[in-house]
Amino acid sequence: MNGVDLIKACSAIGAGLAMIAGIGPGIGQGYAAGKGAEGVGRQPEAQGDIVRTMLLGAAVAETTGIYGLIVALILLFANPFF
Amino acid sequence: MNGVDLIKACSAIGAGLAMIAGIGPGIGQGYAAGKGAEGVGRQPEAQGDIVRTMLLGAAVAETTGIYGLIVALILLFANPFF
Amino acid sequence: MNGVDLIKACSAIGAGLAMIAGIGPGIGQGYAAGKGAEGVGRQPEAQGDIVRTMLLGAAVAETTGIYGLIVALILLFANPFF
Amino acid sequence: MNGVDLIKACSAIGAGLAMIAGIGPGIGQGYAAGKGAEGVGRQPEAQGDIVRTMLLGAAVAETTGIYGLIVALILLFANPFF
Amino acid sequence: MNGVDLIKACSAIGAGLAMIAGIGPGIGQGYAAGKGAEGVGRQPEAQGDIVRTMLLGAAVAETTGIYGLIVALILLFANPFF
Amino acid sequence: MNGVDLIKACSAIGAGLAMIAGIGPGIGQGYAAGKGAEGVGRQPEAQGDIVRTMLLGAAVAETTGIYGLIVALILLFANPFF
Amino acid sequence: MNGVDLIKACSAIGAGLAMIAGIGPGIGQGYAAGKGAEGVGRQPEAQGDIVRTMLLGAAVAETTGIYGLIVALILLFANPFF
Amino acid sequence: MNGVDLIKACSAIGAGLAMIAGIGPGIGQGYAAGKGAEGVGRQPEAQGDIVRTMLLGAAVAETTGIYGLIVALILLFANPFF
Amino acid sequence: MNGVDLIKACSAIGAGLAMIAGIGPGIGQGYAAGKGAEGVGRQPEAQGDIVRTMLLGAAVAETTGIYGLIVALILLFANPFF
Amino acid sequence: MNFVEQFFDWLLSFDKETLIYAASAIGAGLAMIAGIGPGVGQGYAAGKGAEAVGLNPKGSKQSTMVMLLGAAVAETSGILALVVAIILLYGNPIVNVQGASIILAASAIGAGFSMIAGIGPGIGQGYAAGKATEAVGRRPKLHSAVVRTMFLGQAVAQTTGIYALIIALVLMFANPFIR
Ligand code: NA
Ligand code: NA
Ligand code: NA
Ligand code: NA
Ligand code: NA
Ligand code: NA
Ligand code: NA
Ligand code: NA
Ligand code: NA
Ligand code: NA
Repeated sequence: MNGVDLIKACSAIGAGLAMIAGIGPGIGQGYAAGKGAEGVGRQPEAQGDIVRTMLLGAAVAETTGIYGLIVALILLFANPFF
Repeated sequence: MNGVDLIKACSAIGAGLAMIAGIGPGIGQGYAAGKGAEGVGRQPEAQGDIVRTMLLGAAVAETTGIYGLIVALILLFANPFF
Repeated sequence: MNGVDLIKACSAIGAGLAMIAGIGPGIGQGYAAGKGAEGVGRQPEAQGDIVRTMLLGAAVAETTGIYGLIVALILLFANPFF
Repeated sequence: MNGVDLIKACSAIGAGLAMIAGIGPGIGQGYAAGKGAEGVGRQPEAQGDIVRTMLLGAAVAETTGIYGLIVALILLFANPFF
Repeated sequence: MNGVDLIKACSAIGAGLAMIAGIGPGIGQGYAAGKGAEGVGRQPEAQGDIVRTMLLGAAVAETTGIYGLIVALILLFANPFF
Repeated sequence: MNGVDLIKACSAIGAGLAMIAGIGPGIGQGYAAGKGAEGVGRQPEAQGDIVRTMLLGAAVAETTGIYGLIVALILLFANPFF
Repeated sequence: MNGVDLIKACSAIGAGLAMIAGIGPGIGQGYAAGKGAEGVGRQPEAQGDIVRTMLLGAAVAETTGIYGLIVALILLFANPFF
Repeated sequence: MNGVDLIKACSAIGAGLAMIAGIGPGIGQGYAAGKGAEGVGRQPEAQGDIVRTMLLGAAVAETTGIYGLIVALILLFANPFF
Repeated sequence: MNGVDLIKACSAIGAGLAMIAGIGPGIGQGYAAGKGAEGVGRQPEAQGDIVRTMLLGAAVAETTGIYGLIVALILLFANPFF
Repeated sequence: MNFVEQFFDWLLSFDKETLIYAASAIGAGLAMIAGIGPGVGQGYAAGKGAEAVGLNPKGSKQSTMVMLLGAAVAETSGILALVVAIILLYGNPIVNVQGASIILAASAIGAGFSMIAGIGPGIGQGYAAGKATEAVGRRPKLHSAVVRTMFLGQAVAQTTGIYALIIALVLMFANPFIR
């Protein structure tokens, strides 16, 4: 076993850890989905506005999940350590 | 034991960690399901809109769970480290 | 101890970690169950629609728990590492 | 150290980790229980429907806890690694 | 294996850990998205103000996720330890 | 490998752990954002007061995230251990 | 490697762990911020009292985050172990 | 490395872990702060009673955070293990 | 290094882990504090009953935090393992 | 150099009892984390109880009783965790088992991890207790129907905590890895 192998092994764990960030957007966007569905049921005439706001807010909430994915992909495919 | 074995061992752990992201969509989509059921009970005439918004929002909330799955599958079946 | 043994040992841990994803659907679907029960109490005449929406939403919320199970089963029974 | 011993040791830890999934159904079903009790307090005449919906939803919420249990039992009693 | 390799290996894990901070903004911004969608449905005439406040608040909530990303990027690309 | 290398390696992990504090402000400030957006929709005439209170409260909620960042930066750039 | 180096390495990890306490005040104070913003929107005439109570309560909620910071700073700069 | 050094190293980690308890009082007291601020806005004439109850309840909620701090301080400054 | 040193080292970690239980009472009692403050603001004439019930319930909620403390103190001062 | 093998060699340099006791100390600490659940849940019940007696002082006796009853159920997983920790500390069954020390030590840690599941039932049952307290506070006459529904739901919410206990007991008393 050499040093690069250890780096690769720990990078696999690091990539897995980074994905855990995905818990956040999953919960948050699900909340937005629920509130959106509730709103559309109450004010069907405002459906367009509600869904647009929900999706805009969900896009903002996605970012940290994407950051986690990017760090994982860097560790996997563009690892600066070897 | 050689280095590739250590990488494989840690990749198995990394794959398991990545799946933990699935907590998020599970909670979020369940919230949306609850709000959808509530909405359909209150405004049965808006059932189509409510369910459609719920599913749209749930699809958005699924993404980070899928990211986690993809990283796990890369670690298992397309591991760039060996 | 040889390398394959280490891989198998860490795969057992990885399988256990992957199951933790099940926290999410458990919470989310339980929320949906609660909202469904509340809705049925309030609008008994809409029971069919409420329960159907609840189950549809719960099915969507189950997916990441299934992903975790699949990754665990792959690690246990179709391990690509040895 | 003998390799099978290491596999067994890590399988014991993996089994313990898999059970952590049980957090989810515990929270979720408890939420459903609370909403059920609330509903019965508000609409005693709908008690049958409320309790039935609560139990149906709780059964759905149990699944990922069962998955965790199954993976733990496999690791303990039907371990494919040795 | 030499010392720098160990530092690199642990930096990969540290980068993964830092990303976990992303859970927070994901949940928080998703909450804001849901409240924004609800508000827009109720007061469509105030849509501009609601969305602007939602985005301002979401920007504030993003910061700790960015801190985590910065620390991860420092560990990956500007590591002061070697 | 010498001792300073181990300290550096563990400092990288410690820095990553410290960032996890960021979950808190992310959730809390997102909640404030949601409540702010809701409030602005309901009382547009009080927008100034609402946004000011939201930002004041969010500033207070940021502190522990900053503490985590400071400890991480000390570990990275002003490490007292070597 | 000597013993003091191991103590220093683990102190770095301990300092990082202690900061995780910051999740709590972040969430709690953010909740207070949201409630404060809501209250100010509803009763602008009570703004002084609302904000004062919010800040008093937030100060109380900060303490455990400070405890974590103090323990981390002790581990870093006044380590009793060496 | 001798045995006392290992004890000291693990005590540093134990002290860090004990501080994590602080998440709880932080969230709980923040909730109390929010409810207190809300209450004061609604019933300014009851401000004294509200704030007193909030602080009494927050004092009770602080205890487990203090327990964690005490255990950490024992590990650091009055370690019974060496 | 002898065996008792390893037991002592792991006992320090175990004591730290046990304190994490304190998250629960901290959150729960803070919720009770918030509800108590709210109640006292609404029904000042029932202040005695409200505060008494809040404290009674909070005492019950403290128990598991005490259990954690007891286990930690046993590990530290009355360790049955050596 | 292979530090993985070095680490295991170092572990195996300790005698069996030492390794098991060291792991049991960690396992006992892990098990206690379950206490988060009852703490959150019972606190919720406490808050709902305070609210209920404020809204309906005449029904305060009944709502307080329901709060305590529901909170007692929510305590279960905290007690189970404490029992597992006490067994590991004072009646450690693992140390008397013939077998490889590494397996037995890991089983103590696994048992501790397993008990963490108790967070769920603790929170959930406490929520149910709070909602039942609220309902009884509003309509004390419906006391028995509400409490029955609460108990039924709490029983359902307990199952994953029981599963976890079973796995912990298997690891401690009927370890299948030792022949
Ligand atoms: Na974001
Ligand atoms: Na998403
Ligand atoms: Na899903
Ligand atoms: Na399920
Ligand atoms: Na922020
Ligand atoms: Na703060
Ligand atoms: Na505090
Ligand atoms: Na307390
Ligand atoms: Na308790
Ligand atoms: Na269950």
